[in-house]
Amino acid sequence: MTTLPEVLPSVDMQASIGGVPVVSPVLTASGCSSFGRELDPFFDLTAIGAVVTKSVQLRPRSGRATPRMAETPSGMINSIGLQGPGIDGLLADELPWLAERGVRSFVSIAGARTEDFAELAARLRGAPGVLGIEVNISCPNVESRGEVFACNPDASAAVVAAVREAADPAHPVYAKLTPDVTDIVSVARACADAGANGLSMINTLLGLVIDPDTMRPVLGGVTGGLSGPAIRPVALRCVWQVHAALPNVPILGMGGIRTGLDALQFVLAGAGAVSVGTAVFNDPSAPARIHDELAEALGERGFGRLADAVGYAHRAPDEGPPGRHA
Amino acid sequence: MTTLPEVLPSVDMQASIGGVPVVSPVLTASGCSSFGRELDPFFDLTAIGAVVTKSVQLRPRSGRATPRMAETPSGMINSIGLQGPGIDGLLADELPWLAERGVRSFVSIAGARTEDFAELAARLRGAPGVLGIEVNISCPNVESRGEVFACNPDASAAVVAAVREAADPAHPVYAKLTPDVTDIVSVARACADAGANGLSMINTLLGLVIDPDTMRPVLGGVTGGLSGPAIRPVALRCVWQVHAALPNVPILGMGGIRTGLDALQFVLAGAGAVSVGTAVFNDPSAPARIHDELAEALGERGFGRLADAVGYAHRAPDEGPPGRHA
Amino acid sequence: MSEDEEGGTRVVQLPSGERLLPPVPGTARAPLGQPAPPAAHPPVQGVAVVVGSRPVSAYTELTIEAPDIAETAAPGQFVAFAVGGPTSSMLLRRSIAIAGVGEGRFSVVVSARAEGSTWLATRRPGDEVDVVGPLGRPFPLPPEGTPALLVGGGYGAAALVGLGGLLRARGHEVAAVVGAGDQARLCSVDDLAAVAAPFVVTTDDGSTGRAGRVTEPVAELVSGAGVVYACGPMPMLAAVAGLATDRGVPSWVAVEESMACGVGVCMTCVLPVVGADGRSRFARSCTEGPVFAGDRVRFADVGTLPPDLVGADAMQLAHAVPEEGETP
Amino acid sequence: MSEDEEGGTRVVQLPSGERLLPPVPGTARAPLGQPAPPAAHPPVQGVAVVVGSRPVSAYTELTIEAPDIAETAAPGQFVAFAVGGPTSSMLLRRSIAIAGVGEGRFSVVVSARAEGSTWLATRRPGDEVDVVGPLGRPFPLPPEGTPALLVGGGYGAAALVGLGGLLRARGHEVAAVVGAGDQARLCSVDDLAAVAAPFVVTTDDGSTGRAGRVTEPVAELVSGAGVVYACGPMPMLAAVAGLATDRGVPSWVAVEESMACGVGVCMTCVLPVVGADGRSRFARSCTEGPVFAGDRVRFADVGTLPPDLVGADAMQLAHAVPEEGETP
Ligand SMILES: Cc1cc2nc3c(=O)[nH]c(=O)nc-3n(C[C@H](O)[C@H](O)[C@H](O)COP(=O)(O)OP(=O)(O)OC[C@H]3O[C@@H](n4cnc5c(N)ncnc54)[C@H](O)[C@@H]3O)c2cc1C
Ligand SMILES: Cc1cc2nc3c(=O)[nH]c(=O)nc-3n(C[C@H](O)[C@H](O)[C@H](O)COP(=O)(O)OP(=O)(O)OC[C@H]3O[C@@H](n4cnc5c(N)ncnc54)[C@H](O)[C@@H]3O)c2cc1C
Ligand SMILES: Cc1cc2nc3c(=O)[nH]c(=O)nc-3n(C[C@H](O)[C@H](O)[C@H](O)COP(=O)(O)O)c2cc1C
Ligand SMILES: Cc1cc2nc3c(=O)[nH]c(=O)nc-3n(C[C@H](O)[C@H](O)[C@H](O)COP(=O)(O)O)c2cc1C
Ligand code: FES
Ligand code: FES
Repeated sequence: MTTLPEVLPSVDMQASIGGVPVVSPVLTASGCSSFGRELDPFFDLTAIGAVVTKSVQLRPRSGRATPRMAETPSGMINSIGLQGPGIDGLLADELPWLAERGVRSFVSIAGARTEDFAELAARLRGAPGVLGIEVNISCPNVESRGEVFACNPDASAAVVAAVREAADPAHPVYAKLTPDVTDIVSVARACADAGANGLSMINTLLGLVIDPDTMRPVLGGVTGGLSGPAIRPVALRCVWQVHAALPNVPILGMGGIRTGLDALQFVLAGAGAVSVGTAVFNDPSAPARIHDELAEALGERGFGRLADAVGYAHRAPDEGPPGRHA
Repeated sequence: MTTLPEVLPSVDMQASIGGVPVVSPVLTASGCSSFGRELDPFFDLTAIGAVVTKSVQLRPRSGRATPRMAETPSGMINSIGLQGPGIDGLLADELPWLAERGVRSFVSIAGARTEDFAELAARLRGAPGVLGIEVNISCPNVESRGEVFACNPDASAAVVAAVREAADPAHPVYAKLTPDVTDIVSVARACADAGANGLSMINTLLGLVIDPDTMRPVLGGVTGGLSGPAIRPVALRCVWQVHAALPNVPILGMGGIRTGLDALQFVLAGAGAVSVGTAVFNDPSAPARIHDELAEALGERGFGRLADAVGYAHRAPDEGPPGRHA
Repeated sequence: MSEDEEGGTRVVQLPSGERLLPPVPGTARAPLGQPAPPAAHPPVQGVAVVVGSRPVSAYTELTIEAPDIAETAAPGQFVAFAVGGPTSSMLLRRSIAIAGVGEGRFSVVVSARAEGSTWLATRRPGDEVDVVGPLGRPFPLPPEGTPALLVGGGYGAAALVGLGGLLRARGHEVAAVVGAGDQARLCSVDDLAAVAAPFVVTTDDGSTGRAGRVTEPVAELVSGAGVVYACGPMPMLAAVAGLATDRGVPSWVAVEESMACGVGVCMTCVLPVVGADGRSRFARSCTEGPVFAGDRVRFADVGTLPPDLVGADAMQLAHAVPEEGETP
Repeated sequence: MSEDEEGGTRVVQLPSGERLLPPVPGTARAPLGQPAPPAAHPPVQGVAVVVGSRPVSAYTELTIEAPDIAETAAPGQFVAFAVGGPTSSMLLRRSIAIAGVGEGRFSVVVSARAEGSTWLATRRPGDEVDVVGPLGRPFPLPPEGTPALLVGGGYGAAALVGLGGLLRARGHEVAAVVGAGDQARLCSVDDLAAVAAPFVVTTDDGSTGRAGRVTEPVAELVSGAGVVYACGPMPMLAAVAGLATDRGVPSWVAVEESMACGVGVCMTCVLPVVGADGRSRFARSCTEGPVFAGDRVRFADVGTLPPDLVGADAMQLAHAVPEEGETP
């Protein structure tokens, strides 16, 4: 286990996920830390904000045929196909393991119909250790010829409303948005209006890689999701735009975060907390390291509390350099 | 000047831009080679398909205040603001220089109103050495509250129709699309239906970088365009989708091409020619090098002609490995 | 079997007539081998110093000072290296089998393939590398007195050296077959010759040893073995496991699947494996492998989605509806 | 003036009361200096071998074998290095001034700042680097007999060594002022002391030489000079050019703007410069500079869009309409 360097005592790193306090603004990202167990040897899972679990559906899923990934410049594309145990397996095996150890889980759910999402949210009522629900609406909607929910404000809003209605009222509900839209603000607004307590941004960008040997797409699924530092500027732009338009809606920022300074950019752009995804593949202790680096970066810049830095990059040009914000 | 290694004699590299034959499928990308002159010391400009000139508008433009760029993982973001001499300067100074040397120019035009584009196209009638026109519709449309033309199929179609109408009939007109849309195929189809002879894909992705020192966006223009190898999987996905939907519409593929194998991926996905942009900043002789590497890669894979490889990755699963396609 | 010692061929073609799974109806079959148990020690992550580098035929052997890994690793496990240095455009780790341990160090044999493994193979003594390990499940050891047959292909033979030594130290009879495409791609020949008898070398092109694949000598030796261990390219593993299963001999194979994380969190490294309950699932080769019972891996189905997999039924939906960006 | 010798400050604050441009109404002003003419030789691109590396105070001096560059470079020009090796995530070249040439080699003085320059500063003899050069316009030489004042700040002093030697060889009187934040960030002191008299060293913190900025000794020496050459951080260039212009002495400054390509094709490196026709434009510091007549650079407007720039009027539109993604 990595021993954590002492955090500057002056920076208060408490963050909030839709109103629920967490000890750290750094979380894992869905699909990039499985259900948390495998990272236990690398850092203290209770010291991060939460483990965001792999998106779960109603039934167990085998996932897609291999190959499921290709490395790309400063990133990767993947097409896993949401392999997972289904909600029963999650409730029986995964959530209890996390809860016993005092690890908070932010449970990502996925479905092919609005009702699937609602049923999943209802099943999570009373589950131990659940901090809240992240709604992965970047899935194809069978009722709309496979259009991805998150590409359509109305479909997104319908899912969010159904989940908010079905979920435990104590569970904040975050909608996870795709950047592959003409106007992410309109989708964000629709989700917020439908009752989302926050927004997770961003999911992967749709990409494709062709194998120069087989001369066909590398992935069994043809296209896949692009993630990693390559997409960070796009993710930051999305966070910036949505925070500018909806300054009161909490944002869980993600997309290519690899260091504390990367996380700082998301916080300054308006994210109250961040998820670390692909960077975990490079460095399995990344979430803990990034927590420490972010705390140090905030302290060096004169912030006494993380909360004071959220959205700070949006200040008017005449607002001077930062003082101490304690 | 880099001396070019001998190209495999067996591969016929002739390509076509909207029906006009060119000696190479490799072109520069608009805004990444200015008006060509500066690259003259590094390679033979007549040996590539064309110099795609920096987007020109009706009037000279100063461009934006600095900083205008930031490096990002395997890419960069820029916000130049289309600095340029205006159409008069282009016609007076730049095109004659290229024409005198026998360098073909593919002239990129930009505007804020549909009429601007039409006027620019008309002005290019009879200009020396012009191969065709690339219409940069990734610009804000003043008549639509600044919405980018390329984000809207109707606005895109209107510009393309006006340009096709005003332009020299011998000049193929390519519409340059942005990837920042929910459905690129619908924009591509609208442009093709409006008379575009081909499609250039992709322009940059909208991105943002925050300076950890000033704690504000790095760029004077706040957001900027993300380019370079980081975006290659997104560009390939766009080319793949549009070629699948509109197999008869020629595509000029671009976005992160740095090597011949990168260019090969675009060709296999459906691009009949490619533009090399940001890679030129890293390697000013990249277009010539990539031409040679692509020729070699095609030869190694048994292709006798470039044309046979265009879209080859779309072949049905039961079509076996490639033989010699001469 | 493929010509390609460095792997990459996904759909396994066994010599005609041979079928691994499901069993031919009516054929008597031994119960499947048990799933390999997990390692005793959790992995650690850290920076380590390269203390040795030498060419070994077509490969590079690196020796790395990392007591925490060296002292807990067991044969069959691997490590995962970050590649390209701090400003690398390559984000994913490269998995490499542990070839030997001792005195706080471990060694690996690296085949320079594409950019990441080439970077790794060019590290020099004094350079630092970021490494996670030991990863994966080790080769389970056989009951006392069981004679073992070791089969290595290409650099895969290196991963068997530690196992061979351990088996001999515990008094087992050890036979070994080591093969490669040609002489230059043979590996660990001297090390394995020192612990194994009979010891057979094959090369596809006959440049040294017996000409041909490892399968021929394996077919001859397998009946004398109580357990078979194999490491090498997937087609070789498929063939060796098939021969062992057909003769009723249990086998352990260390598979090589493309991995993004190496630690079990990404689900990229899966292959279809028959579980303890007899049902097949996509199992992660990094944490549920890389060592699997040879008769549990559905080699012929690698790279496909077999319809009988647990959860395959739930994928039908996704397949019926074209996802964004897929061709219809 | 900024404390930061390594640059970064964009809005130049001159000592109060001083204004560079436009001229104070009613003040008699000499005609502006001519734009620097282009170099005689085009740049070349290629891989070159590092043949020397040594620490020079806080910096690293690299010597590189590249006859085609060394034999055509003139003082004031620079080179652009690709950084991070073949699998680097850093795509853009790093521009570095040529500090000296001779025997088919050239030298540069590198300040390790962020990742790219740090990579460069850690190259060792035998390493290969991909370099383009010589780039940019050299310092124009003054008419015979003109006494010259050289002013260098931080590593910027290195770029003046070749010029100093050339001027002396041509019989010019040469004076020099070299300054830095502290002793460790002084550069090329011995080399410049060998060609210049008077020769003054300043440090902001007084750790060696005169305490304070270069501006004080420059103010004293400028009247004795017929031409001033300056290289260093932008605020220093602004102040030195201002002093020279105020005394009617022509000056040449080698500016440092953030560059993506270094060869003139990207338009990232611009700053507002008064052209030969008296109208201001955003000029590329890589190909129209880095050497500009000191009174042509509108230092106070760097980082802004002055409304009188050619083509600034056409930008109003873009400003009135918020572009996608910008805050309203
Ligand atoms: C358990 C295990 C043990 C291995 N042991 C060795 C060994 O001892 N010596 C050796 O030379 N090689 C070994 N390999 C293979 C080695 O991991 C790959 O050859 C290497 O990752 C390829 O890297 P690259 O940069 O050359 O290729 P690239 O194709 O550029 O790699 C891109 C990505 O794909 C992954 N990848 C590609 N091929 C493989 C593969 N065959 N296995 C796993 N990941 C892959 C890489 O890790 C990386 O994330 C082993 C693989 C596994 C799974
Ligand atoms: C004409 C000229 C001559 C120079 N001479 C020297 C010299 O002799 N010694 C020296 O140490 N430095 C010199 N510099 C500055 C040097 O180019 C930068 O310090 C260096 O590029 C920073 O790289 P980085 O990776 O540390 O920074 P990063 O901030 O990571 O660089 C990111 C990108 O911005 C560009 N960039 C950032 N700062 C600068 C800058 N100040 N100038 C140009 N591009 C920049 C880089 O080239 C790169 O493309 C010179 C710059 C110019 C323009
Ligand atoms: C292998 C892999 C699997 C993923 N699986 C999921 C998933 O199940 N649900 C989800 O909402 N996002 C999933 N994502 C997206 C990530 O959670 C994250 O939004 C995205 O990768 C961007 O962040 P990053 O660049 O830090 O990885 C996955 C990403 C990767 C790389
Ligand atoms: C500095 C810079 C300036 C650009 N200017 C233009 C432009 O004027 N017109 C245009 O259509 N595209 C412009 N582009 C976009 C490129 O032509 C290209 O579409 C994009 O960068 C993707 O290709 P690349 O990754 O090879 O650079 C510019 C890109 C860069 C990096
Ligand atoms: S490599 Fe990530 S789960 Fe196996
Ligand atoms: S650095 Fe590209 S134009 Fe000057």
